[in-house]
Amino acid sequence: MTTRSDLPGTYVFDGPSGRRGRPLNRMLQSLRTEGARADFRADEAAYCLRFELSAEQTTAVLERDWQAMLDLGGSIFYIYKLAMMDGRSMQYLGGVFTGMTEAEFTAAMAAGGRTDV
Amino acid sequence: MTTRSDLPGTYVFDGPSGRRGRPLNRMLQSLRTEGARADFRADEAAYCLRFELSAEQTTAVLERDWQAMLDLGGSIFYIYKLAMMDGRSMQYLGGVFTGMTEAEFTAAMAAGGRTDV
Amino acid sequence: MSEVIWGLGTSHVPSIGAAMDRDLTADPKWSPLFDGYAPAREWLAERTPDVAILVYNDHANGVDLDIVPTFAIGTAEQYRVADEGYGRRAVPDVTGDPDLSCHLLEHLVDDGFDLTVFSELDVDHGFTVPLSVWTPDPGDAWPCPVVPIMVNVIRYPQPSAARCYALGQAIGRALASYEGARTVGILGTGGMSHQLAGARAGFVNPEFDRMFLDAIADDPQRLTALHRDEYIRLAGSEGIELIMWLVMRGAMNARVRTVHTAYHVPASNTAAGLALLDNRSAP
Amino acid sequence: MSEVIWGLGTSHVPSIGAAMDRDLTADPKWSPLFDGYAPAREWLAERTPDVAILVYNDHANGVDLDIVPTFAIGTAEQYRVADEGYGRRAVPDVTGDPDLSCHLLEHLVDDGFDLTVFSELDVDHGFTVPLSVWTPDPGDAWPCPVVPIMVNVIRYPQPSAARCYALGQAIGRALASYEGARTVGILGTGGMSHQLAGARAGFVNPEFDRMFLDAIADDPQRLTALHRDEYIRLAGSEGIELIMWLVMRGAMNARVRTVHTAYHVPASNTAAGLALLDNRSAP
Ligand SMILES: [Fe+3]
Ligand SMILES: [Fe+3]
Repeated sequence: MTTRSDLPGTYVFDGPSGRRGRPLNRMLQSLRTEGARADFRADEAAYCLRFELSAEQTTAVLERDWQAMLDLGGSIFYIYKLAMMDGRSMQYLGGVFTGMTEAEFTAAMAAGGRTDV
Repeated sequence: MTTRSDLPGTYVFDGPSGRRGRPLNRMLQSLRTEGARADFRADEAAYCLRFELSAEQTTAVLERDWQAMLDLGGSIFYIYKLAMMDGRSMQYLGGVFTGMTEAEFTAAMAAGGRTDV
Repeated sequence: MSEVIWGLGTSHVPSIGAAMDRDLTADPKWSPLFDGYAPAREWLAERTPDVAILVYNDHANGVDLDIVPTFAIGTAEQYRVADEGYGRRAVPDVTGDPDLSCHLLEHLVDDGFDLTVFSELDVDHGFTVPLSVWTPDPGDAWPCPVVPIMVNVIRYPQPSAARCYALGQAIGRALASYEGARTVGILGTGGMSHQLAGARAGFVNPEFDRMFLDAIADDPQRLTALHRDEYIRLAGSEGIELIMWLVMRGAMNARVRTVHTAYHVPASNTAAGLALLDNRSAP
Repeated sequence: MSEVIWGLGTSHVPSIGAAMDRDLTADPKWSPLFDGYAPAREWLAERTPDVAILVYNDHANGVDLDIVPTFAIGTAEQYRVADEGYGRRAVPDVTGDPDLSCHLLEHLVDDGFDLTVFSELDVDHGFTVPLSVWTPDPGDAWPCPVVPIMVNVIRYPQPSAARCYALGQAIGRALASYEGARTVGILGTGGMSHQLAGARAGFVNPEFDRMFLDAIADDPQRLTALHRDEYIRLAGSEGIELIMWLVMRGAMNARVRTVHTAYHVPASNTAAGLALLDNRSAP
């Protein structure tokens, strides 16, 4: 997605992001059905190929590089579907994006959220 | 479709028509692909059943009762897909709707259209 | 004519629904949130409307990602609860009200709102969680038919807060000429401040949220004046969902009475809030 | 800033495209129609814009029938020609202009138009026939990139003619601040009077059509004053497509010069018309 220069650390899912991320997001959206998840698990790279992901997007998916998925146009609502499949929580992802462990991030939320960013 | 009382002989594809006609129109829209057309030809009644057409809609389709398809919520743009499949022209349908043969209807159009209705 | 009797603004965080579905509402982690809902739920239980309008957004579940309507309306008789990936929530499907949908559609289009029509639609947590906040134990059916109004809050550019409020005002006008119901409840959903992605993930802005909970009742113009970029800055990239509360507010009278508000951090990665507004007893 | 250099209103009857695709344009049945197009095509061939905007409707080919946007815009890099049932037309796919699409989208949403975004879209005869009317022999590619604007003209309630005109005016304002092109052509498509179904099938109203061809240039307010029910009554249940010409007209100057008009009955079951308007040389 696009990081707006006037708002550091914030992705805005706009036209260019949507175009860049389209194959990735289509693939991720497809994971809503168990059949698709089974296909994906059987051969993740082949599944990415079927949705015409770019090489960078495929690598990001295979390596579960969540930050790279964002940078390559992924929308968090689609990315989360893969995280759910892996048994990862939104707190885990929050930790990844902010350089914290899941426990640290969860604790920060429990303490009232990150009010200083 | 709904015939508006203030405009006799004219169908308006509105909410109630759309709801009533939905299974019929879905079935008709599906006929865009050759695979679907082959399935349909193989067993028209079964194909209609798969799209959950009402009994009246199924009968209208099987009997090519074009007027009944309109009355049961069919939109002309979907109905025409079935007509095309049967090798029927829009002039043929115009004749059916107006009690003319295809040749008569075509002649009426060639003479400048029906300006008196 | 129909009358809006109440408006309910509420978060629609999936984990709120999950906590209810898994019977965790008495858990110390969750009980402060649900305790905050209690007075609103009691008040609402005695004021079931003939029909409700629920303003929400889809999260890549009910609508294909290639199609993003700014505003949409459902016209179906029934809305299925979406399977978002791991089975659908064990809550009832939603009964619609096609007659009201078509009335709203025609009036809103004539009023210059360019709605997209969904003849069929699966609804995700953005829709079912607010229903659960309103009605924790629906049994076999939600308390009344519900018409969905969908707003794009995910893809930039989202509609302006002022346009959302104007849509609500047009809904109010359309209801005034509707004969098919007497009483209407309206729900605006989403928020409060939160951001899921990026270095600012976990962002919460309690000052903004408190201001919003006051202003939604008494000074909505303060909220409609904010540009989408200000919502993203002040409430987070997902907190901009709060513009949907303004559709609800626009459908109500200029003066309303706040029945109850609640605010809690966190629900999952989000600040959760609730505002229940009475449309019939302003001072 | 970009400037609209011309506007082209034209029917989009599928049989016009079929006649071209099957080399029947010199056939006595078809030659009067295509002879009428000739002066417009010559004028246009010397004035290829940097980009075009094409206002059209889909006919149950590119969009699922459960989803009906009042107004939509495509933001794709490429639009595939749809297979409407018997193979796609042998004409080039359409190159889009995502940069202009996003510019228009942002400005139109901020201007209070509630567009639906299509990130991907197949275009049917409603789109390709007007391109063929403009450019009979495109070779491998149409003369310039084209941005689709889609209007609901099939499902009641269609947007009002006045709203269509207002959308065009907003497009004009958005183009005035666009730096990515110098010259823009805009096409409004559909019509003229026709009705495909019911006892009134075959209806044609040449008086109305002649009035429309004059007024679209010189008195568009006469056309925006008509209610959708009047369009259906005067132009037929499918003739209401003519409201799409008003989007085109709204994007142009208050005064325009008519380069050429053409009118012929029939093309299939339809009255076919064309109006080519010069936006740069009003008296
Ligand atoms: Fe949400
Ligand atoms: Fe058409």
